[in-house]
Amino acid sequence: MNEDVTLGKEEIILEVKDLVKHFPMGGGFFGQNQKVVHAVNGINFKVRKGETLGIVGESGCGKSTAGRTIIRLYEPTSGQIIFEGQDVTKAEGNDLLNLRRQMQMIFQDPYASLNPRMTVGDIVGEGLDIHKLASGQARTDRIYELLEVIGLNPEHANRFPHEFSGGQRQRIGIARALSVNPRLIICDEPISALDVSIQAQIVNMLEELQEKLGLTYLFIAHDLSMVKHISHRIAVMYLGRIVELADSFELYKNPQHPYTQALLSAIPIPDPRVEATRKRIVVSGTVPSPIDPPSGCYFRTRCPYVKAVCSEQVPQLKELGSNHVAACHLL
Amino acid sequence: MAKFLLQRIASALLVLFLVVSLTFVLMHSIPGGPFSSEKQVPPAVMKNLEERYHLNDSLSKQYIDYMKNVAQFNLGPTFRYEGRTVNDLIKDGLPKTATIGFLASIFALGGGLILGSIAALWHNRTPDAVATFIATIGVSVPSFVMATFLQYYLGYKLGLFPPVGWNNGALRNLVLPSIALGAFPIAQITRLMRTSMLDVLNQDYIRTARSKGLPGYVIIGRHAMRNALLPVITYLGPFFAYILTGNFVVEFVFGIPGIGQFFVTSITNRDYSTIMGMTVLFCSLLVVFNLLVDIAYTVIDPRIKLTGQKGA
Amino acid sequence: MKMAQNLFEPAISQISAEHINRPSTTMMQDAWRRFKQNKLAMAGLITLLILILFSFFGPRLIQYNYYTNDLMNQYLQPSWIHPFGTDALGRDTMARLMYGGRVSLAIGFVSVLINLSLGVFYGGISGYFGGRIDNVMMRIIDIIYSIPELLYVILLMVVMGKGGLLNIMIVLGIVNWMGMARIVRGQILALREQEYVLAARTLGASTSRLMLKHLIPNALGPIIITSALAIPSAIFMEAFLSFIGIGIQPPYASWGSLAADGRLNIPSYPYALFFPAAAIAITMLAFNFVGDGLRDAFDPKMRK
Amino acid sequence: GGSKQPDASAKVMKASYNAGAEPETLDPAISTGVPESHIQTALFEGLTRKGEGEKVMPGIAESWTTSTDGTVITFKLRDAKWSNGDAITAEDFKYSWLRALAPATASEYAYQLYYIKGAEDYNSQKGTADAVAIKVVDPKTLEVTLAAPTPYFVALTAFHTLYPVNKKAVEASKEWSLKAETFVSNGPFKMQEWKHNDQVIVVKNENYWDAKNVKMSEVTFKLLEDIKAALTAFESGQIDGSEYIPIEDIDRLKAAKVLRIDPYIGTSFYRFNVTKKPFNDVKVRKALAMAIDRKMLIDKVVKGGQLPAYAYTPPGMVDVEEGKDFRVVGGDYIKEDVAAAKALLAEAGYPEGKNWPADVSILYNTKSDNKLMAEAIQNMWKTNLGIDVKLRNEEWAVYLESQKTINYNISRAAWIGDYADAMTFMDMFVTGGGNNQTGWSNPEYDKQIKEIANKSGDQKVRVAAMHAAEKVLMDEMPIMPIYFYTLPWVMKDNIKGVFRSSLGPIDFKLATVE
Amino acid sequence: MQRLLEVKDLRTSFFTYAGEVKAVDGVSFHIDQGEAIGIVGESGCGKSVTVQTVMRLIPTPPGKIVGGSINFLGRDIVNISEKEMQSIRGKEMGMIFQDPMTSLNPVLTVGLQLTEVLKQHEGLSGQAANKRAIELLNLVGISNPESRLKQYPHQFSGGMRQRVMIAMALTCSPKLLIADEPTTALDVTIQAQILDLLRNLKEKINTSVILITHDLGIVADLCSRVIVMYGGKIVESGSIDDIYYHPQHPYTWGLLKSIPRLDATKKGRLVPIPGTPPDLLNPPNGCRFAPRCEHCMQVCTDQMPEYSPINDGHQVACWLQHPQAPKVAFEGRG
Ligand SMILES: Nc1ncnc2c1ncn2[C@@H]1O[C@H](COP(=O)(O)OP(=O)(O)OP(=O)(O)O)[C@@H](O)[C@H]1O
Ligand SMILES: Nc1ncnc2c1ncn2[C@@H]1O[C@H](COP(=O)(O)OP(=O)(O)OP(=O)(O)O)[C@@H](O)[C@H]1O
Ligand SMILES: [Mg+2]
Ligand SMILES: [Mg+2]
Repeated sequence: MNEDVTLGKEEIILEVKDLVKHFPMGGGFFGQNQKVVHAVNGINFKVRKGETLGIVGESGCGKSTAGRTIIRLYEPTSGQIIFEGQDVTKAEGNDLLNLRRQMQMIFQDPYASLNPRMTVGDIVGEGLDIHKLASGQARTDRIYELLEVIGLNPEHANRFPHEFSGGQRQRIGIARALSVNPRLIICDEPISALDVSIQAQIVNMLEELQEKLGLTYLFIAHDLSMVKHISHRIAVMYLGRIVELADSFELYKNPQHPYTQALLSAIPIPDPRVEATRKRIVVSGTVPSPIDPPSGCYFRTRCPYVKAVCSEQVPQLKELGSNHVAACHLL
Repeated sequence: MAKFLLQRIASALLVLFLVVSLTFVLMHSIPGGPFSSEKQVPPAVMKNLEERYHLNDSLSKQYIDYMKNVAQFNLGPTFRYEGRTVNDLIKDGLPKTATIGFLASIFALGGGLILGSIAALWHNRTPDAVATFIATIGVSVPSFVMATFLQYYLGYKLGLFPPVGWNNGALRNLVLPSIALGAFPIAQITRLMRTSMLDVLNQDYIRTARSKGLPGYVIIGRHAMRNALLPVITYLGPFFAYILTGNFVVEFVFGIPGIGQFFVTSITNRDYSTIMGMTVLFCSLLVVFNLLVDIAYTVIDPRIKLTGQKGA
Repeated sequence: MKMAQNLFEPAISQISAEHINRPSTTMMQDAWRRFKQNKLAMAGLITLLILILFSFFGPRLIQYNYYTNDLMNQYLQPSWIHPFGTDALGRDTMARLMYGGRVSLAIGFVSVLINLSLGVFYGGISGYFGGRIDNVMMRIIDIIYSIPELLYVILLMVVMGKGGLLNIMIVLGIVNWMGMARIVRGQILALREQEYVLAARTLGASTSRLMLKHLIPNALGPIIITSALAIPSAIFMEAFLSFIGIGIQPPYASWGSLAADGRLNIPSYPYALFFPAAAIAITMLAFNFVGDGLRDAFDPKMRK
Repeated sequence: GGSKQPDASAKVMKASYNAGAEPETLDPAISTGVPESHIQTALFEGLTRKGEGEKVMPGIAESWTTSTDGTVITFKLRDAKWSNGDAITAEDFKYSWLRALAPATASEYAYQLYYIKGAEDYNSQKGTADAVAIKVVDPKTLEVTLAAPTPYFVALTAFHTLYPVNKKAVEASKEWSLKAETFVSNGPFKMQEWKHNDQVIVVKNENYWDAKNVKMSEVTFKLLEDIKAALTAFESGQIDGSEYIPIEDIDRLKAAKVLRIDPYIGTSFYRFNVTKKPFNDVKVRKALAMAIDRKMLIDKVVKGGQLPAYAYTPPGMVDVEEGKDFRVVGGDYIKEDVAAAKALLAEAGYPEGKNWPADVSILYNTKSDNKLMAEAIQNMWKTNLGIDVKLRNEEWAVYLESQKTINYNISRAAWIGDYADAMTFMDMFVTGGGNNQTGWSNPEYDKQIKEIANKSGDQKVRVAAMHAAEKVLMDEMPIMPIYFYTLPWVMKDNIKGVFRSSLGPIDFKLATVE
Repeated sequence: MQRLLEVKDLRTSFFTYAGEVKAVDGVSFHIDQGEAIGIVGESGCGKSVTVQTVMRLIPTPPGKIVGGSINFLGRDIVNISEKEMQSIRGKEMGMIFQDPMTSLNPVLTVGLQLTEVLKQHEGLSGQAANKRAIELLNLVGISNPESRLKQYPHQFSGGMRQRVMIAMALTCSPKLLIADEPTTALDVTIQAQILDLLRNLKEKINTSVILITHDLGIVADLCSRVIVMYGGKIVESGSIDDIYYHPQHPYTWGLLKSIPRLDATKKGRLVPIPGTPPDLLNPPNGCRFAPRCEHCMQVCTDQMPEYSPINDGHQVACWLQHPQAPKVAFEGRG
């Protein structure tokens, strides 16, 4: 949890290269000239072992799609995902099963992410069954252990998800992910459906678990303050592309991309005096449709500093000092 | 839109083709033929008959010939009614069936929408129970029982309406068959309407409408009704196809000279071309009405666009 | 306003204990509780139980059977000896109604079981794989739906051999599965995008596991409702077959065949139609109310 | 009611009658059904016409003579006109009969003309039309040469297949018989309107030779197929008459005295499949035939005043002498006797029904009265013989197929005569006959029918042979007669003079409305 | 300033099969002309039910106003007829809901949904109503209002729909505007646009605003007074300075401590409020917050605390205010 982690020395656990995911729209009978949703449009990043990489961006910018493609819930359209030296996109059969032990996911909606027809014990134990990690008494013990880790009583194993509050359910989801001893957990907005006071519980728990188990997180959210709190580094996404990636404090202090700047200034701060003196950058308009995104820089339609070049060329990520990259023609 | 229509028509034709082919196979698989009769005719006569109706051709030739004819909208001669074609049967009977169907639709749709809305508006209270009960009666008795009761008690005993007959389509004669025909769908529409109305009444935009201080009738009539209609409309595709092709029981019991009877009699008579004709008719109506339903959707719900995406 | 000082002692708050004081209820129990609230539905359920008792245990309580003719006592009016009268061959109508109930209810249940297995299987596959497979499978249903039912009913009856209760059940099951398949497919299609299914997939769950543990159990509500409403439609279909004369073989009777026979009797012996028609109607009402009750009970929107 | 425009002048007489179903065709050469025969009786007239007491009355033919060997019949035609005013000539008959025989016409009843020399060959595409021995001597004289003496041929000319059709009309349009405008006929009535599946209206034909005796100005034939609905229509006054009375209503209608019961030449019987156990044993067949109570069946189940059938051919057909009935002369062959039946069954190896095969069933087609009868007989066999027989209900066409392929144990059957001679019943069971359908074959029977009765013009010889054949049939019992048909029907009291043939058709020619 | 709304001891319950849910349990507050107040609290604490009760929009059954009074412009509107209430709703009080995606009727044009209010309350003709609707759309910053009127909600983005909702609530220049989590469903950049708009409008047309949110940042941005609700009750209320800098209730402390701040300069752990919000079906005796309160005392578990005024306009319901209670102070944040 130190901010002065020397990133270079750390082992890279996940590398995403030019990842693209497009969704064809609908399944027409004759399948001709279909439209395509450009959900993820070539993203690159590395995740180091033991760190938390935050991904922020507005709704529909492809955060979940990126996360789900990395864990192979979706087949990538192109690009590579390398997890501990192994190409995830090519894994099949047992390899894939093994990968799925290493990578896990926590979902956004605490109500939709637990099967209402299974007991908490069975939900948490499902990974154990699938990977044949434990059975009989050992399985029960492990389930109790996991429940304790997330702060629930073992007797809750026989209860059904709907008897739990949102926060508790989210913790059950965490226990399920932990059950197979993963090394990387993709957290897809694990807190955005929860109340503020409960959010803190979950975030704290995730931080504790990371320390205890040496987990690596890919933390997806749209709440920048929470992402900043939990992440070591943050990637800002806009319409399927990463526009800026930097250490979290660096990003807050020194945002380079106009979108990041707008995003940061848009977040209200719960302090009336600070709030009263803040200068806001309010960007107009809305995110363009991913079905036919604008040419060149995707942000140019809303950017207050737009230039001619923005509509012609796709800006590439530029190094802006240690661990800070951004993609903008202005830089 | 044009592209969408073309695509729909293409896939409908494919479905139609497969339906016709399958029916052809099924039809020739069941025992008996169109000229089975209690008095066995001498072989020579049977031979003449088969020659006349091309039944001695190989099945594959019969199939190809039939397909060719259907492609020209010619459903062929019936085996039962000498000198008449299936097209004639349909031309004769369809308007009558459609007349009854029209009245039954008014009865079922009007009644169903009203009963369903009442049930939803007074959810879990007495009017709900009453409306649900009335509607459920319709699905509770087999149609032949319903038709018989109506005919015997309302028609014969009480003499309210003529118990039997078409009588050139005089309205008095059509009342009982229309009720009998509409009894089943009215119940289904009521139930659909009730569910969807309940659903709509819980929607946020109804709360918005209330927050604007609109009176109740505007909220129901303008804001709730159209949305609640959507699921009902889905039902209407098969419903109109069903009601336009008539109902054997109703036409049989009330002596309506429509085409509903052919769906059963053509099969029991092994009147091959009529069986095929009725199948083609029903299938086409189904396709057409489903298409109309999709179009109606776009009229009622602006969110839905006709695109080629959805398949048929 | 002076208060006892000990009131201001720190109390052990229940901070750490994650306490659930409500009794554990499963979804089913929850649905059942809501179902019990619904008076019409409960009345329907009780009626069904009574009908089942009437049909399956009733025959033990009466002295007549359903087949012995007594031509000298045909068409008796309802009386103490024959509460529902006798029929054209002097058989006790009540006994025939009881046996007819066995047949009709059995037809309802068994054909729905068949319908269920076919429909869930077909719909499950279609919904799970989605895309082109789904498209083709659904078109097949459209096609089957457009072919006159009677055609394959007769064919099936011929292929399966001579009448027989079991055959009718099977035929009706085979004829009616498309609706179930559509429902199941729609459910599975929606459920397979649910996050808990995705979660199971990230855990590496196999297709069969996803189907059996996650998808089908969660589609159970609509499946149960559809089944509850499919039972009356099977009974109805059998009645229609009886009406056109290819239903159950005598001397067995079903409510449908009794009503079809009774129809011809209406001017002279109206009770011959009345009793079986009433039995059918009551059963239908009961099933419909139970079905509606189930729908409300399983409706997630009604849950809070 | 049946009358649409009540006319003040009391002279207008109208009636409506339910014919039963939509006619498959009203072309007399092609039609086969009963509804058609009712309407055609009103519309057409053959060389002869049936009258009260099944008498053969002169129709278009004024008179006729038969050659001594019985093979040449010469008809003398009267001056009669078609409904369009054309004269009816002998040529019309020749044209019509050849038309019915032409293979291209594909008439199912073409065999009704097979009695004429050369007719069968022509119809079977083995001979030519020219070889058919119908000769137009002059416009008013028709000479027919028969293949073998056929005493009932003259009566047969009153049958619809032998009605004349108008050549001009027929050749003008293939659909001539479908529309009133193109429909030309020669009977007491002419076509006014045919609303498919609804009704056929016929009105008095002023060109009919006997028009002065036709009092009805209009008859409406309703085409209701549901007999229940038809009866309701009758009882509510929508129609004046109907047939095919549901047996459930017979008692009530009888009590109300509206039911009419007329003779009908037909027998209801059960076929046995003699090719398979247990019915390959004549004892079993006999035992079963003896062990039912036919009177009880009639009184309590079928109810229409039918006669118990203790033999095969029904009453109503002439014996040798005029006025003697073939059935009365022939007498009974079956004696109901449960004890004897039991003994026979025991002899056959099924004492008290023991060893009786489990899968024996009665095949019948879907109809309420067939079902009731089968249930009652099943129960009688059970009580009287201790044997269990199942019921097997099949849809009409499937049932016909099962019968044809002899794929049954016991099968419900019925035969309605085409003409009033015992031959219409007796030629059924010859070896290989298309309507035999029992697998039964007996040389003696074949000889009596094919060699003697069919070849002789001598009524004495013929009838004797047929009696002998019937005895063989009843001794062997491949079929079990149950009852002789009657025709229960209803007609309003104020309609008089309607003639009901024992072969089925109803004739409004001489009807009046009071 | 004139008192616009005075709510006293308001109680609203839902009667469900499981029992009575006391969603609002004795709530009193007021709002003056031109003032903006915020209501904050966790999900399910009764914020929405409170304001829906004020607008008499509670679904009945199962909901029912069990007690209290709502004094709006000098008259109690708890028991007036539905018809009278209709003339107040939309005219005197407008409301904006959380989810603009579902709060507009998808099958009616935006124009119709805007103008029907005008026709209803001001009896404007079609022409005049259209003109006013165009003005309104201009006011909320929607370009091309003429053509936009003919469009359907699905043709608008989320932020624009929320603008339409605001325009709709403002059509008749209501004296009171209630915004129930108006930005929760929106993206941050869009949220900023909407908040901007609200702030400008408030100044321009001088309506009173009740803003419901669980984001303390938004309140800090827009309101002058804050009401903190917990378990169907108000636990603390006061000016934003009071609540943010001198909070007195442990729940308010918890809320403030549990949220990370973007401007935090060093990284520390968040301090969550342990446990879960109370089940309003069987709420705890005594203080609703007691089971989760780290300063819980014996008295808290069985007696409801009274409101203690801290200063003018700032009051709190907590036993810690009792003179006999130990002194505990807010430690401030991270
Ligand atoms: N299965 C899918 N089929 C088609 N389009 C999809 C699918 N999943 C996502 N999309 C589209 O891809 C784009 C990116 O979606 P995604 O869910 O990744 O966004 P997100 O950043 O996670 O948004 P949110 O914050 O709302 O969760 C969106 O436009 C979405 O509509
Ligand atoms: N229709 C209803 N039937 C039963 N209970 C209800 C109903 N509406 C609300 N409640 C209950 O009333 C309580 C307060 O709900 P309310 O919607 O006011 O919460 P809120 O503070 O607005 O929460 P959120 O932030 O989630 O909108 C909740 O416990 C809720 O369960
Ligand atoms: Mg997402
Ligand atoms: Mg709320």
